[in-house]
Amino acid sequence: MPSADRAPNTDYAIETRNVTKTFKGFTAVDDVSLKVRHGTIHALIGPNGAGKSTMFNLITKFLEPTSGSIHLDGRDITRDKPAQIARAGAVRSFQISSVFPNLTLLENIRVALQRRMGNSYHFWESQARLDVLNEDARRILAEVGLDDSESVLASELPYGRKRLLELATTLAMEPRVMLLDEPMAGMGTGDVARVANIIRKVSQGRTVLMVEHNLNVVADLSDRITVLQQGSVLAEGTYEEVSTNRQVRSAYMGESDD
Amino acid sequence: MTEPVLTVEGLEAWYGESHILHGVSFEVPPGQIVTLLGRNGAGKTTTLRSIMGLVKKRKGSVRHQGEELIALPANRIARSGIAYCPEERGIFSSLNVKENLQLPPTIADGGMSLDRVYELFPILKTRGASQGTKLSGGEQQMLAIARILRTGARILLLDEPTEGLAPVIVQQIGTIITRLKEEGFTILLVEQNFRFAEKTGDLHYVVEHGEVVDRFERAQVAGNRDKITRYLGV
Amino acid sequence: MTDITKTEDARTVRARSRSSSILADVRLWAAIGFVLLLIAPHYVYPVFVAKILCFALFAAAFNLLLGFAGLLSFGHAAFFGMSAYVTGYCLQTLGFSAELGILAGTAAGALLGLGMGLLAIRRQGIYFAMITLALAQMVYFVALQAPFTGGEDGMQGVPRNALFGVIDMSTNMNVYYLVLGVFCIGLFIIYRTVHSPFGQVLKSIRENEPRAISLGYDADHYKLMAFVISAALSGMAGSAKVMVFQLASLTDVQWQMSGEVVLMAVLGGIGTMLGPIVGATIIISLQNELAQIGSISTIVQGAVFVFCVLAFRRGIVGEIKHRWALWRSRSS
Amino acid sequence: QDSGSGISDDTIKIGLIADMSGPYSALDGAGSEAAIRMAIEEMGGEIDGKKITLQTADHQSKADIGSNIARQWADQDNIDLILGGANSGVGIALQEITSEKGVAYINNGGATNALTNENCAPETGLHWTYDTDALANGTAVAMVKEGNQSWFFITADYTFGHNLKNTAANAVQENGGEVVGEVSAPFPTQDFSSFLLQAQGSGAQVVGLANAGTDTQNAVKQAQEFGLTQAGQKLASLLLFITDVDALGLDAAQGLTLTTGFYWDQDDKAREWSAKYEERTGAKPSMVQAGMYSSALNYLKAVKEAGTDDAKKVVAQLKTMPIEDAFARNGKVRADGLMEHDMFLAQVKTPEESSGKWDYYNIIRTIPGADAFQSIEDGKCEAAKTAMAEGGASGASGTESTSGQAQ
Amino acid sequence: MDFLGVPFPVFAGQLLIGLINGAFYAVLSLGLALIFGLLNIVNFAHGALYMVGAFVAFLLLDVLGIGYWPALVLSPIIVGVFGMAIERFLLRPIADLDHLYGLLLTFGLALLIEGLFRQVYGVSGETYAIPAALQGGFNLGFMFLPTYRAWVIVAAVVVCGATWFLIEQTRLGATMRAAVENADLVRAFGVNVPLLVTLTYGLGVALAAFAGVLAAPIYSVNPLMGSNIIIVVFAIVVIGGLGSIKGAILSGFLLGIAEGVTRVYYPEASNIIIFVVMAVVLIVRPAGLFGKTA
Ligand SMILES: Nc1ncnc2c1ncn2[C@@H]1O[C@H](COP(=O)(O)OP(=O)(O)OP(=O)(O)O)[C@@H](O)[C@H]1O
Ligand SMILES: Nc1ncnc2c1ncn2[C@@H]1O[C@H](COP(=O)(O)OP(=O)(O)OP(=O)(O)O)[C@@H](O)[C@H]1O
Ligand SMILES: [Mg+2]
Ligand SMILES: [Mg+2]
Repeated sequence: MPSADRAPNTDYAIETRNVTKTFKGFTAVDDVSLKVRHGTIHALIGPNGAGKSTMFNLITKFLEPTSGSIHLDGRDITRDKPAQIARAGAVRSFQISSVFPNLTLLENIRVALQRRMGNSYHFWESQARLDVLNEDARRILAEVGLDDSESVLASELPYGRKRLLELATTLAMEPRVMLLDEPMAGMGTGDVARVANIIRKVSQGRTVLMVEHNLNVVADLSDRITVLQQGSVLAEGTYEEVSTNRQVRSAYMGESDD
Repeated sequence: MTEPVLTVEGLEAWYGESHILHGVSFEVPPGQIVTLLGRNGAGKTTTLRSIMGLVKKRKGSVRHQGEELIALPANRIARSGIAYCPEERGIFSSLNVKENLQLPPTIADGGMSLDRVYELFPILKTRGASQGTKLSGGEQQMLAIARILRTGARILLLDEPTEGLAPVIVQQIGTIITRLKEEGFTILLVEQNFRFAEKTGDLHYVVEHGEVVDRFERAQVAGNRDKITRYLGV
Repeated sequence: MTDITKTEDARTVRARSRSSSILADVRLWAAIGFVLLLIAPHYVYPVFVAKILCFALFAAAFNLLLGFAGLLSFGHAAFFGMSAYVTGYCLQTLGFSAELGILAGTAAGALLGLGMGLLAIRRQGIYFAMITLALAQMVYFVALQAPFTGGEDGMQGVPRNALFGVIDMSTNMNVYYLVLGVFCIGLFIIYRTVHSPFGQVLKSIRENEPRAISLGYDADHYKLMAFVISAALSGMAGSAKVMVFQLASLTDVQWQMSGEVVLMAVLGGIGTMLGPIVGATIIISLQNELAQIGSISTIVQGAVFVFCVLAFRRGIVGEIKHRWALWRSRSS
Repeated sequence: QDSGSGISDDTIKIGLIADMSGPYSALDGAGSEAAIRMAIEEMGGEIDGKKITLQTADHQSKADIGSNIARQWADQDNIDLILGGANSGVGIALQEITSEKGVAYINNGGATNALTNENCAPETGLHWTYDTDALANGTAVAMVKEGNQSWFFITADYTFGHNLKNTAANAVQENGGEVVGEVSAPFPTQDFSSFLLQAQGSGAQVVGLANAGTDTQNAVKQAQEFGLTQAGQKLASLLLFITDVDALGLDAAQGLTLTTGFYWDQDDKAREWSAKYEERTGAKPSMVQAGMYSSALNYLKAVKEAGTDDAKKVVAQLKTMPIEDAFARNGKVRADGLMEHDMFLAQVKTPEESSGKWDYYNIIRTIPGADAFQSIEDGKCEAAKTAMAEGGASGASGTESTSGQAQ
Repeated sequence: MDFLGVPFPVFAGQLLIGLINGAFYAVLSLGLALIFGLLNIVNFAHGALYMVGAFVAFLLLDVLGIGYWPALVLSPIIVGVFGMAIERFLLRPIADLDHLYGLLLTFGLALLIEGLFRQVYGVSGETYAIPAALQGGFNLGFMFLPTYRAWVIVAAVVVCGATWFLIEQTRLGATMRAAVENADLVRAFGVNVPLLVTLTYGLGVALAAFAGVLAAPIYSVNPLMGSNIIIVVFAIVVIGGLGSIKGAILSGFLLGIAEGVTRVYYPEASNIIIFVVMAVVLIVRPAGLFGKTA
């Protein structure tokens, strides 16, 4: 992909303009304008049912907005298809761990790397052509600490490591924008810290938008936070700003401790 | 101590060829909230599923008020008075909220009426006609808990009811569980969130590599905080 | 739920990836097989072996789709049969030389595959199977009524035109070697496809489609392409069959034929290179034997189907591979 | 292959490729085998000390299976005569192979007239029992002559059906009748009510069914249900076997008009042989099974006469012999390979008329072979036409080698 | 009076005939949809079991002298029990595998059953008379309607309606639908799901047999009668939306009518029309007319 293509042409990596999504009369997302600056980690939080996952699906085009528009680097992607978004550099992870179970870790990463080679439709070439990717793939595995098990099948990994692998695959896409849906869900404390570290590390030079319930992680990682409630933006700002917001406290965090 | 309502002894379980539980043993006294703690993959969910008869290959002993359950099929186990709320919630997308609520058959007297359920979870009443899986994660969790309250089962197995929930909802769920206990339910709770478990549980078991490795009563928790963190941390 | 296409379990895969000599093995086996096939017609009735080769290619093409793209098509007879008609027409009416006739048939298979694929690829799993079945049935009715197919009588007495216009094809031997050539080319294309960058993406789509999409692959395009390749090669098999038997008939487009090819692949082993060939050999030999006894044929086929699904899902080759891998991983 | 005289391998090998399990199995199948064995036994099991053997196979109604068997028998077993092919596709395929391999072939039960027209192979391939021409012609001509002028055709929409219909429609028109309507029913069709309604609406005197097998059965049954015949219309089936009538039952089939090549009760000779056949098999012979007997018997006689089992010589010999036996009346093998013989116009009895199982037909009249079958001149067998032009009207002598392979 | 170039009476008659054929389609596709719904199996053996239904009616009469009316109840029961045995001993062991195996297994079963009947009864077909009470017909003015055909519509509508009510409007139906999604969990609520599955398969199969008995007096009772119709019914189920009960019933009737109309205007295409409709539906609404968009 030519690098000229990568030059941002607005301040925002992701921008939604007055996006609304209705499901059979039920408005899940209501006129949300979300702006995510280049190179920041942006968190989307809010009570259950606030519309976070829906927003996420809208941005990654797994859902079509009822109205409003969505922009990636200033380009209107409202009518694009999911695979196009991915090729444009915005890659998502799934709330439920999503790997290629019967491929080895190395192969998992290679699938992501392979697209760059532009020979994915070449059924007449030998797959040995893909061996040049091995080095890159190993480097990426090492980045998330999975380099010790490159020829293990993904299905044999424990849960936490599967999430790491998924993250690694996402990284292999060299995304400029990473969209992470509850990356810490279902992880033990140890894994949480580890993934948090990795996210911080890989966010250098990238834009990250994540949905997360673990407030410690959110506090620790994010530059900016948007709080959704009942489909609308309730508050936006840094962790300090948001966490002291009375409305947010009552709607989301609860009044008592924490 | 009173006679336990549920006794698990030497429970072993397999998924296909992989041996997951290597002899889990613990007891659940009546009217208490007992938690199973442990890291990811320790075998907590598998323990609950084995008790319910949902794991095909299993052995050992599970006794409910003296009745041996290990050889029974899941439906018979449920009929003996145990209800299970799975980790992934298991809301049916082909049924609306109300149908989801009414799905489990009554297995004993004394189940909650619909009105009582709605009182406990008002949101379910307002979304009664919408498709079950269209609810948000938290709403679904409430629906899943509410669903098993109607059956009349007195032992509830709850698998990570707080996973993926906003703090404010977690608090609500905590309140609900405590209330259920007060009404005389016996609850076996699987939790990752130790802070939550600590607040609600009366008795804690720690599961590691498919075995119960430790046991703490409510009073012992404060004194063993470091040890417990080590069990649950890295 | 286990996926039908993932009959190899983890251990098999691991053991295989461990043995790096596998490539050498493939070449060795291919060479041995090729030599055997070269001398076979001198010992076995050549038309019979040629028939097996045609169906083996057909089954292998079908298996490309089921075993490596995870799509069960129940309408592959449409490609096999339609191509047979097209080749027959080209040879008989247009006077094409043998290789052009086969090419025309292959192209027809590809084209029909594109048409059917565009419709069918929108759905997955069982839906896909049923849609391909129904679309193939449509093709059947067209073949039944279209004037050029000869309807119920079939297209008869198709001449075995010379290869490149010069090499005589009138003897069974020569035709056999032509079919052997076609078979080898077809099988090589399949092997190449499976072990290509394209094949790698296909595999990942089979494993986890949403994830593959999120990595930027238009899953449907890849599946469609696999479908077209499989259809083209099935067509090629049908064309070769016309050269051997000099006739194309409704049998070739009937849904029972679609079922037969599924049976061959399942019996031999889905997702293996060799399986469909073994399966085709067994089924064709069986039919040959049973031809003397008659109506038992469907009963036996039905029973084999039921038995395979119940007790022998890996198929013959799959089972051998599995045992071998187990044995190796145990002994290592 | 040595084409000298004498018996190859010192055996006369007959092969039967029959429909053992498919749609024609009742009228062909095991019964055909039994009929051929009767012919062999009649010859004493041998000819001049050379044994006669019979081997059988099931073509499963698939042309490629049939031709594969024929090929293998010709290439490996040195077969001398192949019988069978009750399925047009299989029949043509067998004729193609046998003429290429120089094996004698006699088709019984294949309806298509292509066997003695565009696909003819008169030096080796004969068509014995009946063909579409004889059936459709016979019925149509006879019925028009009886004053049934207006016709409506329900045609099975494939080559066979259209052939049948065209022949019948031509016959109707040539004899002063009129075709007031027709409909092409897809093949196969289970429900004919739509088409029957259209036939009913047309007001035609005769509804001609240009189809076969299960289609015919369903159409007849449903015509009864919709009261077609009660309302005065007549039903004519252009291809109907006695086994179809047996399956339908006389209740549904009564009054149907049809043409048949043989009826077990047609005369003493037929009755006598059929009784023997019934002893063996438990059923009366169909016209195909009787044809099998007849063709095998005459072939063997010709072998004996010619002193060789060389296909072309035997066929040439057959062409010089009158064919007259339990099956055939006034039969002769024509230059194009067709065995021309008398056909019979029959009407299905009412249940009251019938005395029991198999007593199904009233023979209304005999149709002389020359009227029933299409003439060589009108046909499309070029080889036969040239042979006739060269060798005179008496038929090809087999010495000329303008072979059927020229096609 | 003409209607679109065809005399109106003819047109009306054809519509009615179409509706009657649609009745068969509806009952058959309903059974398929039911089985698919709960077992996620495309029951390839459905056509064969339809045929067995007709044969059982024939045998009841031929061997035991039991007539049409008892057969209408007995045959579905007998075949239903046979179906339950199939489910219990053949389908259950593979229930946890990919559903394509179910398709393959039932395909093999279809071959097996059909082959056995061919072996024993040949393919020339058997006759079954229309019961005395339903012989004759009415003159509707535009056509002669045999009483038996009228009965077919009534019987089909009643059976379809009752089945629809059972599945969509009762607790039992809700439980079935839930079991489709997550059988384990429904079991864990105390429902005997395996029994439910067996019964459902039995019910679906019984519906096929019922259609078979309905068909026996008007079509030739023939081992091949099932394989001819089954693929058409598959297409109908796809059009209706796999697994949708309402879809199966309505599209059964609708396509019967569509076929009937085609027989007036372009009879040669009437065998293909349903597949053409299927192709169009797939382009416009991939999930089928009544299917949920995935
Ligand atoms: N269906 C399955 N097939 C094979 N292995 C499984 C399956 N489900 C769980 N496992 C394995 O069993 C082990 C125990 O899993 P289990 O779900 O009981 O853990 P857990 O303690 O509940 O963890 P978590 O906190 O993540 O829910 C894990 O190693 C897991 O990978
Ligand atoms: N496909 C759908 N059809 C109808 N309603 C839907 C659909 N998807 C989501 N909703 C509704 O939209 C609202 C927002 O759902 P969403 O999943 O976005 O919430 P969320 O913020 O991600 O919650 P959680 O944190 O619990 O996952 C919920 O009330 C949900 O019921
Ligand atoms: Mg969410
Ligand atoms: Mg768990």
